[in-house]
Amino acid sequence: MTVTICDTTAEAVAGIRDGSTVLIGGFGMAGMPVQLIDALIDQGASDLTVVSNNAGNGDTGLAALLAKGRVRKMICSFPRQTDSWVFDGLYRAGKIELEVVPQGNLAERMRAAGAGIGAFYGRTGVGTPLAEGKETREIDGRTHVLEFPIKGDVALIGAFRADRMGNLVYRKTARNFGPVMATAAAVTIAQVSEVVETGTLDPEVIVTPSIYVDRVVAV
Amino acid sequence: MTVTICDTTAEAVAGIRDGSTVLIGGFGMAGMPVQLIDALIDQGASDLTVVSNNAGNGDTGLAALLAKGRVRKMICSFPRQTDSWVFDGLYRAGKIELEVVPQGNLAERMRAAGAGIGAFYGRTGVGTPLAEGKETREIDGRTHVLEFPIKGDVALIGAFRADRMGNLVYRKTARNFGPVMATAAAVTIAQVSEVVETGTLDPEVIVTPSIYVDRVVAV
Amino acid sequence: MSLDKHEMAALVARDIAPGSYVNLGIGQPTLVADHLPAGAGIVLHTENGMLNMGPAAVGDQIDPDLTNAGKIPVTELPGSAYFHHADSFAMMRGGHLDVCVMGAFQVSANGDLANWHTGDPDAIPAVGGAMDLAVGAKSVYVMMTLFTKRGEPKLVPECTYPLTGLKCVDRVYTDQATFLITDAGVIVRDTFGITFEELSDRLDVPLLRP
Amino acid sequence: MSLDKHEMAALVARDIAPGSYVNLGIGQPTLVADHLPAGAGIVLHTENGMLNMGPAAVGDQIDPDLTNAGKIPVTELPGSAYFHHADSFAMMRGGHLDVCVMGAFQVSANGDLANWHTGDPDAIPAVGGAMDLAVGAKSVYVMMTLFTKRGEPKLVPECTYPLTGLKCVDRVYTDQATFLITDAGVIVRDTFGITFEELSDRLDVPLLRP
Repeated sequence: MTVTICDTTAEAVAGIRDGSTVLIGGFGMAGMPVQLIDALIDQGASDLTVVSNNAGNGDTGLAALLAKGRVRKMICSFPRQTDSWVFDGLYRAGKIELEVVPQGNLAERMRAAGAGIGAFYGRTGVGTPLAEGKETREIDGRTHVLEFPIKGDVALIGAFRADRMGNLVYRKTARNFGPVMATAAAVTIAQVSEVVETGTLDPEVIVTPSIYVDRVVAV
Repeated sequence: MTVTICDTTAEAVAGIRDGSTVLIGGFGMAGMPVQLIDALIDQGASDLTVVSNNAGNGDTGLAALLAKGRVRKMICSFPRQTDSWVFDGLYRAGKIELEVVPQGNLAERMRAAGAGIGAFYGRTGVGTPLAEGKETREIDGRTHVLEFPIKGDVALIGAFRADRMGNLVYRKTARNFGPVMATAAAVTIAQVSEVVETGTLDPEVIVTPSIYVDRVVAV
Repeated sequence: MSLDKHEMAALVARDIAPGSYVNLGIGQPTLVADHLPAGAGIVLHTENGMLNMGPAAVGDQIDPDLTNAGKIPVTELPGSAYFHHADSFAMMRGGHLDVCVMGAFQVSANGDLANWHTGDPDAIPAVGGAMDLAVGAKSVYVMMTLFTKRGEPKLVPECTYPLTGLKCVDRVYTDQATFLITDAGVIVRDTFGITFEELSDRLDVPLLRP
Repeated sequence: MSLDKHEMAALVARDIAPGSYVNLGIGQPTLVADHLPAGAGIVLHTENGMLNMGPAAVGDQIDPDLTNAGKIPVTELPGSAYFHHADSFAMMRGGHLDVCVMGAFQVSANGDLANWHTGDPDAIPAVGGAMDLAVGAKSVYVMMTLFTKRGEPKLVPECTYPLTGLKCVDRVYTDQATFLITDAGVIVRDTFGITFEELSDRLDVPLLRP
């Protein structure tokens, strides 16, 4: 359905419910939708499951959301960083659940959610604690682990430019998880540096087509 | 490994062995690597399994390869077309095997081959003759079919421009199967309209990164 | 009066909500594009890798690198986007298209679709993207004549032709009537030059009034 | 004399064939980049979505949108390409990278790798892309000191730390020796300031001469 170009980040995050699974883009701070997360903090949704590569950096963005106690569970590949003190504190205090997922499984499981794949067999994590209890299967003589999709109720992503239809382009390695998360969530909300007129982005270079984008806000 | 920029299509297709599985790009004639197929005909490899969306149009390209009797088996989604008389004749004469695969499974099974996915569950074809004999599984109350990767020994694809490293960009809907096949074959050979200096293609718009490309020839 | 194919196409077009993302199958469903209201922001998808496809190309617009799923040269509209086949089918299979419109040989009372193979042992099977659309689109609309040239109904208790998808069809637009396939049964929404009783008489499928 | 980390990095770099596509892990493996021969066409991959990554950015080159897997600002080289995370990991998991170089806590005699978790119950687990690289890269090279600060060997009969991958390591570059993990056993390729006999004595792993 047609994208909504929002005037404010508050409008962009309106209606996110308590208990939602929220996919949050970014790899470290690159591509992190900080203004949308700030708006989500103001909006007030709590008891969230957040899926993001990291578990917050410093005191802003995802770290600020965590600090407010709004997140029940983090699903990520790499929570522990030099500046992940907010998450570290919550985790050590037993105030947050953590599911560590290998980074490639995190990406591929979200792709599966977006692509209508019910489950897939991959080799990542075979024989490691992160595959414990998961179903396995021998394919071509190699052990594979069965992985299921990760779907989001909402995705918050950062992109570079949107056109007024909602087509998105990204910038350098800030692209990272944004395009995958956009496909995997029921509602995808993008913050961008600029909204341009429809027809000014080259159709050959669109990374996220408008079909995946529900709301856009320039920040 | 480093791409080889070939001077001739003969050089580009050298070494393709009898019995190979050859992925051939194109949707109808858009993106069809006609000159590479002509070179493959001259090169002489036979007993081929060809994976392509269609089974040849008119008398050129894939149709010409079929007419020479070099193809033992076609794996495709849509062999029957108004101008597929070459294939139609071979098929009715019992001179070629046919495996019809739904178009989305064809694309996704090649993606799986390129992405290290051992197998995946999808919903396409459930309850139809094309899923007969395949393993099924209920996931979230819906029946899914287990699908396995389609790998190529060689991919022949058509792209628009290459740089001297082998990065590729495509043009409009001629992109179609090229980028997926490039990931799914042991050796990927691309014909392009133009080879440009490395550094002249915008890194944001590369569709097939050089890692997937082994040989390039301008035609 | 029964509808001709253009009237059927217009009827389908009228039921597509503004802002929908839509895939139109090869053949008659393509005609729906001519009847979509301008300015409604309806975006056409073609499975060979494009969103916001424009009308058929004419004259100098014809570009062999820009075709639709039927290999007909088409045009692009402002805001279109190109993507490769795996991405295109991920879009279809992942449930992102609002509507697809396909032709059919048969549709069953519970929404099974048969539109890829007549079952004739001499026919060369060819499925294309039909099975992916059948399972992937949020709403599957079928557009067909209600009876074959020999007068056999195409809305049937159970399909006798090989299936494309199970319980996937939501609506059937025909020259004689429009049917809604629901959990409660087949509802006749509109009739064209035929009465509900005549329809009930000619079809072996139990019909419900709207 | 045992090697310092720069000498180890140079040794690894010398073994990377011209034209290879290579992923260098966070930490010491990053140093390998400084020793890759110019003009050999070796292309660096970073899992956050880039091929042909250049050296660390300095001064005005620093761009928060262009970082490596360690979140360090980097640069692009001519011929680089950006892609999203699923595409980046498809590249890794699909067997397209020629070499990855990672650090390790432990490597076992049959090539098991442990490099993501000490097993300390107080430690916060964090795996990143290590498990994907372990199963995906054509060759997995480990670069580590041979002994812990407390003198315990890190090349071991069986890993006691939680595993990253099974039978995935091909070579182990250490300050004391270079080891090839083969089906026949662990071959000592080079030694640095230590004899084969001393190595055999200090490690619980059966060693083979080159």
